[in-house]
Amino acid sequence: MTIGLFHYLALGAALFSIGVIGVVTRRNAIGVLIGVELILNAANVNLVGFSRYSGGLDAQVFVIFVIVLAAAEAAVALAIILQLFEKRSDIDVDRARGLRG
Amino acid sequence: MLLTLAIFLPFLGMILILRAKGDDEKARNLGLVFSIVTFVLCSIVAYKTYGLESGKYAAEIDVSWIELGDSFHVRYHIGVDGLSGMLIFLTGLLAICAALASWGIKKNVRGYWAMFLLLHTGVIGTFASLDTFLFYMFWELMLLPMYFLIGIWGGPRRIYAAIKFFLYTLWGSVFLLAGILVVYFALSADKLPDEITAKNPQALTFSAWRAANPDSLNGADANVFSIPQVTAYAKYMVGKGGILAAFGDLSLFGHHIAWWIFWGMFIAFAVKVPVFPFHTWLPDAHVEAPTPISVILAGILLKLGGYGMLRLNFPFFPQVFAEAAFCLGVLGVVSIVYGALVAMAQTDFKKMVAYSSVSHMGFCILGFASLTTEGINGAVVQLFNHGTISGLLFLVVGVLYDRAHHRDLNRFGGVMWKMPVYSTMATIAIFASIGLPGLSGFWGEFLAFVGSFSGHYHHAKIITVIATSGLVFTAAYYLRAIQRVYLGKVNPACEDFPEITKREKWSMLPLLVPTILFGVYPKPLFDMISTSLNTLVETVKQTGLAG
Amino acid sequence: MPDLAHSLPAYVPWIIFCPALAGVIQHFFGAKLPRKGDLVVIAGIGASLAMSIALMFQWAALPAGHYFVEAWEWFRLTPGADGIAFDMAIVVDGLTASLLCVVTLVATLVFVFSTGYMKGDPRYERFFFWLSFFAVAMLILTLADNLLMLFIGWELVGLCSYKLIGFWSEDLVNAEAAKKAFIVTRVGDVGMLLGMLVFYHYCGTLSMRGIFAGVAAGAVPATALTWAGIGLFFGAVGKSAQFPLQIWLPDAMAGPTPVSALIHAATMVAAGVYLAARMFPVFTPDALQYIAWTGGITAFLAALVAFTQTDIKKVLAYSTISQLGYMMLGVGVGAPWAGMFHLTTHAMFKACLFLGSGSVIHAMHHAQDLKDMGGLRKKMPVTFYTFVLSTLALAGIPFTSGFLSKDAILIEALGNGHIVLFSLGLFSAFLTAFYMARMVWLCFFGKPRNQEKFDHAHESPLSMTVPLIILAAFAVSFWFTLGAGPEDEFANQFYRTPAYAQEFPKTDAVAHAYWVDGKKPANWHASHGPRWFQIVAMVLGLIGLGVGIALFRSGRRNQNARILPAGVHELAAGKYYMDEMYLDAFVGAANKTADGCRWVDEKLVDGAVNLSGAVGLFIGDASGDADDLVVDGAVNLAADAAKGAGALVGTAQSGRVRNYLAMAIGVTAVSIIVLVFFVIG
Amino acid sequence: MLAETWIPDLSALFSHFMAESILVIAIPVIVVADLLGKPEGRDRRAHSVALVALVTAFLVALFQPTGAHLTALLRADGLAKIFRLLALGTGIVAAISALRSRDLPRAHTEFFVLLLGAVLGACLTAAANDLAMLYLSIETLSICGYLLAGFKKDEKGAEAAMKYVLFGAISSGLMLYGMSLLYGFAGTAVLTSATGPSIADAAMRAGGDPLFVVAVILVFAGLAYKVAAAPFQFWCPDVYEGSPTSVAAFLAVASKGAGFAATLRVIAAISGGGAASSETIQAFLLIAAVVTMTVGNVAALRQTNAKRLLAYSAIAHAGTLLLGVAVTSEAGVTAVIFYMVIYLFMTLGAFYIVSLVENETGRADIDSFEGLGFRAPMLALCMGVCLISLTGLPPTAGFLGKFFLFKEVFAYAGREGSSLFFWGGIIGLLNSVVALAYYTKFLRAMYLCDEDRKQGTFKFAGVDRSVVLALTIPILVLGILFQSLGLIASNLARGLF
Repeated sequence: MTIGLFHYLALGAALFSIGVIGVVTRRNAIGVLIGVELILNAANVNLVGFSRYSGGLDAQVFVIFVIVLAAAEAAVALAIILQLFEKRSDIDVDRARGLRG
Repeated sequence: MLLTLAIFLPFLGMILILRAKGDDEKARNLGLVFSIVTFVLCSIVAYKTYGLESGKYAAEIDVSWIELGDSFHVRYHIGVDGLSGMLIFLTGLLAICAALASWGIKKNVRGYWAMFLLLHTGVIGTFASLDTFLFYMFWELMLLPMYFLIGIWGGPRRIYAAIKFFLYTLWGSVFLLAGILVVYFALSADKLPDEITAKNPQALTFSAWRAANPDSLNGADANVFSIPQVTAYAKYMVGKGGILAAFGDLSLFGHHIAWWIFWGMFIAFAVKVPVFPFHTWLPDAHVEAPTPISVILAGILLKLGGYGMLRLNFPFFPQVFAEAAFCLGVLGVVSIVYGALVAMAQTDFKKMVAYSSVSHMGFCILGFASLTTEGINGAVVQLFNHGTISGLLFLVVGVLYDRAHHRDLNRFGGVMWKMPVYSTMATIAIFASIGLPGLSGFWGEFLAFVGSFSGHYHHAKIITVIATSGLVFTAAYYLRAIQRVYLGKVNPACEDFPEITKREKWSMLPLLVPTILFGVYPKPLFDMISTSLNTLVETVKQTGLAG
Repeated sequence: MPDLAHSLPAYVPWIIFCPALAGVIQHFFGAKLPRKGDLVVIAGIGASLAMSIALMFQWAALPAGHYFVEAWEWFRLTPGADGIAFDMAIVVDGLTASLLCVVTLVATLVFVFSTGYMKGDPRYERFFFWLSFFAVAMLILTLADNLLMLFIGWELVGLCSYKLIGFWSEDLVNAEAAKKAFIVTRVGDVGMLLGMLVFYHYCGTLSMRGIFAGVAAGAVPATALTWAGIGLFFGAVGKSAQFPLQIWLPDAMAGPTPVSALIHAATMVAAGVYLAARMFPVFTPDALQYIAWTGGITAFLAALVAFTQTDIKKVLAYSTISQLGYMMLGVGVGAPWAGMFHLTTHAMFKACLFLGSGSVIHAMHHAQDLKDMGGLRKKMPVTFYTFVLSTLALAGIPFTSGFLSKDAILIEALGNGHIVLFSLGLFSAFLTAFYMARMVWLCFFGKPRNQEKFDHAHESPLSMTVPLIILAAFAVSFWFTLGAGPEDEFANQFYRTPAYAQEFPKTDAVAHAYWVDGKKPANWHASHGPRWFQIVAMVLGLIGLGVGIALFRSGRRNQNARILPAGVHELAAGKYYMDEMYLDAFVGAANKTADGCRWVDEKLVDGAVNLSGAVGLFIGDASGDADDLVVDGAVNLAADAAKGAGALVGTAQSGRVRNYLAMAIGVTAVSIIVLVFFVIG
Repeated sequence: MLAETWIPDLSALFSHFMAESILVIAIPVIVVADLLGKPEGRDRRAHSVALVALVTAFLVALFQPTGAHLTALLRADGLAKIFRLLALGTGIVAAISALRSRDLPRAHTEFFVLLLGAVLGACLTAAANDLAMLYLSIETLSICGYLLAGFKKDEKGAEAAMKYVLFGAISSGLMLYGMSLLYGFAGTAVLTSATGPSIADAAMRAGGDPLFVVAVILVFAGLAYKVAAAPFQFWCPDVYEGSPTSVAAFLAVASKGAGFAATLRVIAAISGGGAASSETIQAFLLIAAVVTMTVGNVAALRQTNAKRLLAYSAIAHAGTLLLGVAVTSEAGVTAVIFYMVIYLFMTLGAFYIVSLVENETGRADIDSFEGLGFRAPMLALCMGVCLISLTGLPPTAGFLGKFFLFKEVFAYAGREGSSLFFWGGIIGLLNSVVALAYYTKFLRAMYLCDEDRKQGTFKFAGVDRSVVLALTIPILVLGILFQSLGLIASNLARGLF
């Protein structure tokens, strides 16, 4: 059977839900980042699907921008996590509870 | 021009005092000078309201302030009629007495006098404003100085009392703001819902009504916030759906929206009056405030509640007011009896006087509830007279406090033989508060009784009979106070009390004279207020529920 | 209807202004004036006396039923002729003229007496100031034409009695007595106020003319009229110390004796009877019934108590309550003229008795108890003779004014068919003679019981004895007695027709009481009545005196002797335990409810409504004294809500990022589901 | 078709986006300035260039023309102009505060580069009319924000940055997914356009489709994070407390402002035309607004740290602004813009004074304010004015802002007869009473403290005094002479609907 828009959207939705669950359950900061990447890529899949079946090429351009931004975000996030590791010698998200109340 | 000067002169004084580099003495004198000048201006303004026929305002200024879009015109519209003229005169009078009584304040005197004068700007502004937005603005402006005056210069629990006062009034004024906004929207509607026009064809929207009779109210153009125009419109719309006709018969939880707005605004003013359930801030504020501030608090701030009701609440919703007469009557009588009883159980002199204020203001509510000319006139005269008498009483307590540094009734005795002049003035004040004829306290209570006995709500007679019991309780707790403090053997603690000083005497005299003068000859008071109150009575009469 | 009203003679307002002026001068310059200003005050009241007498003759010259009236606008609420306005008004008719003379005469004599009695008192000038203030208030009350001015005079008189009873308030007993007097009379005033409110509600005005017109036109429904009548009378009960509000008068004796004489014998207490007589046309039959019975009961009960009193002034006080009961009885049985006539005569001889007792007390250096007296007739002859004359008048012995006025009441009671009240009155008359004889004997006859005080006793100075003599003369003055003959005696023509009563048709109860256009009403009784009654009354009086003298001649019985039957004596001595009953029934209950309200206020109302919790919370951690505040503000709904929600959000802010994310995404998911259903639904 | 949407004519672009261009040029200049020249002068050169750039950009932005629809991506209308000015103003104040504050280790080039980047992102967000452009500018703003938040080299700073980054990344992920779905519906990423197809037309067509509502909610999730509205407000207090005060100020005003500009555009596009789902979206916004307000106000009651308290107050004000957004009408937008401008002055003033107190006492909690009323009367007075305005009491502009916003809410309640909005308005007003309870904490500390705290002096430089005055005087002036700002706000809003 031929691959239609529906399949793209299904893949996107799947990726999205895995990403969200990953974000909520992982205790390791980097694990959370991976979850975030998954969500972003899910959106990309959607966009590519729509651009192929119902939209113009601007979605493709949008995807490229998203990929660039995802990279930038990952770089910055890792830098911050590194700094956290340097200060607390662990990157367990739950144990970083200095600020609360 | 005079009125704007009366309002903003204290503000100018505040700035001058803050900038003045001199020592405390200089700040005090400056404060006193400004208070006296304010008093002179207030009395001139009050005098100008004589001979005003109803609906007209003296010293009126109507300048545009904020113009936004088509219907949103907020105007700096101030003016004085008999009612506000009298209360502005009272403010001026108390300003002088409180200023003279403030010589005892030693802590950062400049801050005190600055806040003192700012408070007066707020109060006189509220009395003089004829624009609901401006009224609300001055209404909230005066909260801040009062918070600092109680908070910084008060007694041991001043912080608690100050914030409690602030929160209470602000909580109340939330409903006032909601009311003003809803009224603003209802009046700027361009057409009435069909169920209203079906029922009474001659119901008009505000703009249409304004176009219909442009000449009245000295031709000012349609302004949704102007109190005189809305009052006239409300009078026209009695029986035709009231001023919130634009909402049709939108009702929440079984009551029409006008009912909600009326009671919302009533709560805002009832907190100030104070009426029974909302009075608990008064004793704390009074006990903790320094003497001159509780003179102002009792003398003027309580009157703002009553004034607000007469200026905003009742004229805007005459229909709901007439229907709510019974509840008002019950609230009034509960305040009277409850206030008197709790006062009877107090040992702190100042707290007793505070609760007696709750009881005396209950007479005003009783008078309003009666919907009769005598009742409402009596209530308003009670507002003025209670101002002078309670101001005097707090000065009396202040004098004792300056000497004994405590206010416990049981630790005094025989002050009459040590300070005869002071004690005579105190006894006159107390008998005026008991409501003895020949002194000004009598007229308010008597006319409130006369009015409320022929009140237009069911059980009016029984409610009045219960209220008369208040007279006996008031006499009981005041006479017991006289007996414990002034009569009997001289308490060793009071052995060396010096007689009243010249300054203290001069701070009491401006209040003692009107107490006696208006007791013997109350005509000037009634001439001043009766014209502006009669318009309210006629409006209420139109609703058919009042005589 | 001929116009009966005449314009007021110009000098009448000055009757009030003279003592008022004297009072003002006394207040400001009293201490600095020669003799501390007592002459100024006496001059003031003297002028009023002269003008009153002139006014009486000028009124008498008017044709029967006419009166002077004048009104000035006091303040106006609504403009226009028929607008609501309250005015000051003066009316002068028979009642006013007679009471004016009585008040001013007794006042003048008491003022003169006081110069002697109060000599050497540190606050001498204050005493005279309050005396003149009292005179002004009493005159306002007397001349008032509308109930408002009458009420104002009424309360001011109450104030003066408070000030004068508590004149020596260095010791708290006097202050307590003054407070009791003021509060009990104020309870009565509340009743009167309610009566006035009923009249205002139905007749639209407080002026007597308006009220009489309203009642005549039937504007006031019958029950309301009864209640109004009883309300007004309740004011009189408070002021004239009738049952049940009579507890304050005996304690009022704590005041100086001239005060007791002036206020608590002659004038203030009589104001109640004056009010009842003036407002007589509006009383309905059952209101009159209530008045009559109150009067009768008070007369009888007070007479009994008089027997058990050892203090000379207390005996006179109870005798006054009893005589006032008589006057009320007179009004109640439908003969206001008899009541007023007795008021006039009683004022004279009771004032004389009180001043006599004052002179005795003065002589005995302020000893008031009978146990120190005895045999004073030799030491104080003038006081003794005036005292005996007045006692005879009080007992109702023929050829004294008391005989005529008391019998007039009894005759009217008999004539109008009140047999029970008549017999009660007759027995009280006997008791009056009896206890007066006891007191006179114990005080002036027999052996002196306190030798040391007896030796010091001396006759009072002239300034005290002259008023006694004048008053005693009035007690037995023949021109009263001369009236025994023809109907239109000079004495009681004053009370035939109060102002306005003439102009309006009467309710039936009133019809027989008034002369209309000079014609005598149907059952008008000559003041001396049937022959047999005169003999019975005379005999009863004499028997009373005789029994009294006989019992105490032997000297075996002293003032503590128990004359009344056993049970009755304890009851009477304890004043029927009404003081204690009032104390815990009313005063106790009021204090308990007051404390209850205070608890409610501090805990419930203050707690439930205010934000003391939230306020306390954020101050609590800053300043120590607020801690008890957080505890004391325990019951606070609004505050808990704010605090609770704050705590909830606080816990949510746990610091763990994963919690944040979980909550955020969870809420978003939930809202998506809800909205989707909402949109589909 | 491609050319038209993507390659605008450059000269018009420059004339309409002059301020942004200046920023774009300034960033590399700072980097170069840092490299060349003597090392010890490095920082001074960096921040002087940054300041000059910001100030010139601000001045230029004042006179930038509006109205020309240059490209589908950017819309240089009134809304963009006011929020651009807002962002630049906040940037200037943040820069000065950073220079003055001691907690930042020698604010050197990296800080200013990031600050300029963030300001640029904020300006572009306000002007973005295309989903891609919107995402791009929001991400620039956020990423610079993440790094700025972590600038304090202590454990708290690291933790704050970490929380900010994780929260930000996830919410922008959700937003992107929502945008992709929207793109699916509309077939184009342009929000509104006079000519071609746009998301506004899609909203008209497919408003009722549940998937469309899901997409809108997801996009709203991203925006709610930016604006710190419930349920995405958890990061706000922790990040504000952890980050340097000047950055906290920037986040509280500029990034929130940009967030609101974006929300206004998106909501206007979606429910502007009275689409079927606009009813439910408005109800959702109202509920979110009321929840945010109540959460912000109530939680603030318990705070003792000044920055956390101001964070919660920022959340509360976000709720109030959201209430204005929920009233999707031109008057509503006017009220939001007006309130936003006043919010800038109030919050920046408060944050700046907190940073000054932090410099002096080293701690940022309320107790360090003890006796300030007597030690530094002028500063305390300014702080008082800011607080009174934040509560919404009359003489200040805060009251007028609150009055206008609630006027619209009640007007809408009356017009639509919806009791939901009526009670929402009442709860909103009651919140200001609760607000008073915690704002007076400062007043109590400053004025009503006991005697011994009143001694001692409080030094702060002339610059600080002038900045504080520059921020507080407008509050009073606008409170009285309200007329001018009211007019500007109303004709700016006219462009949007």
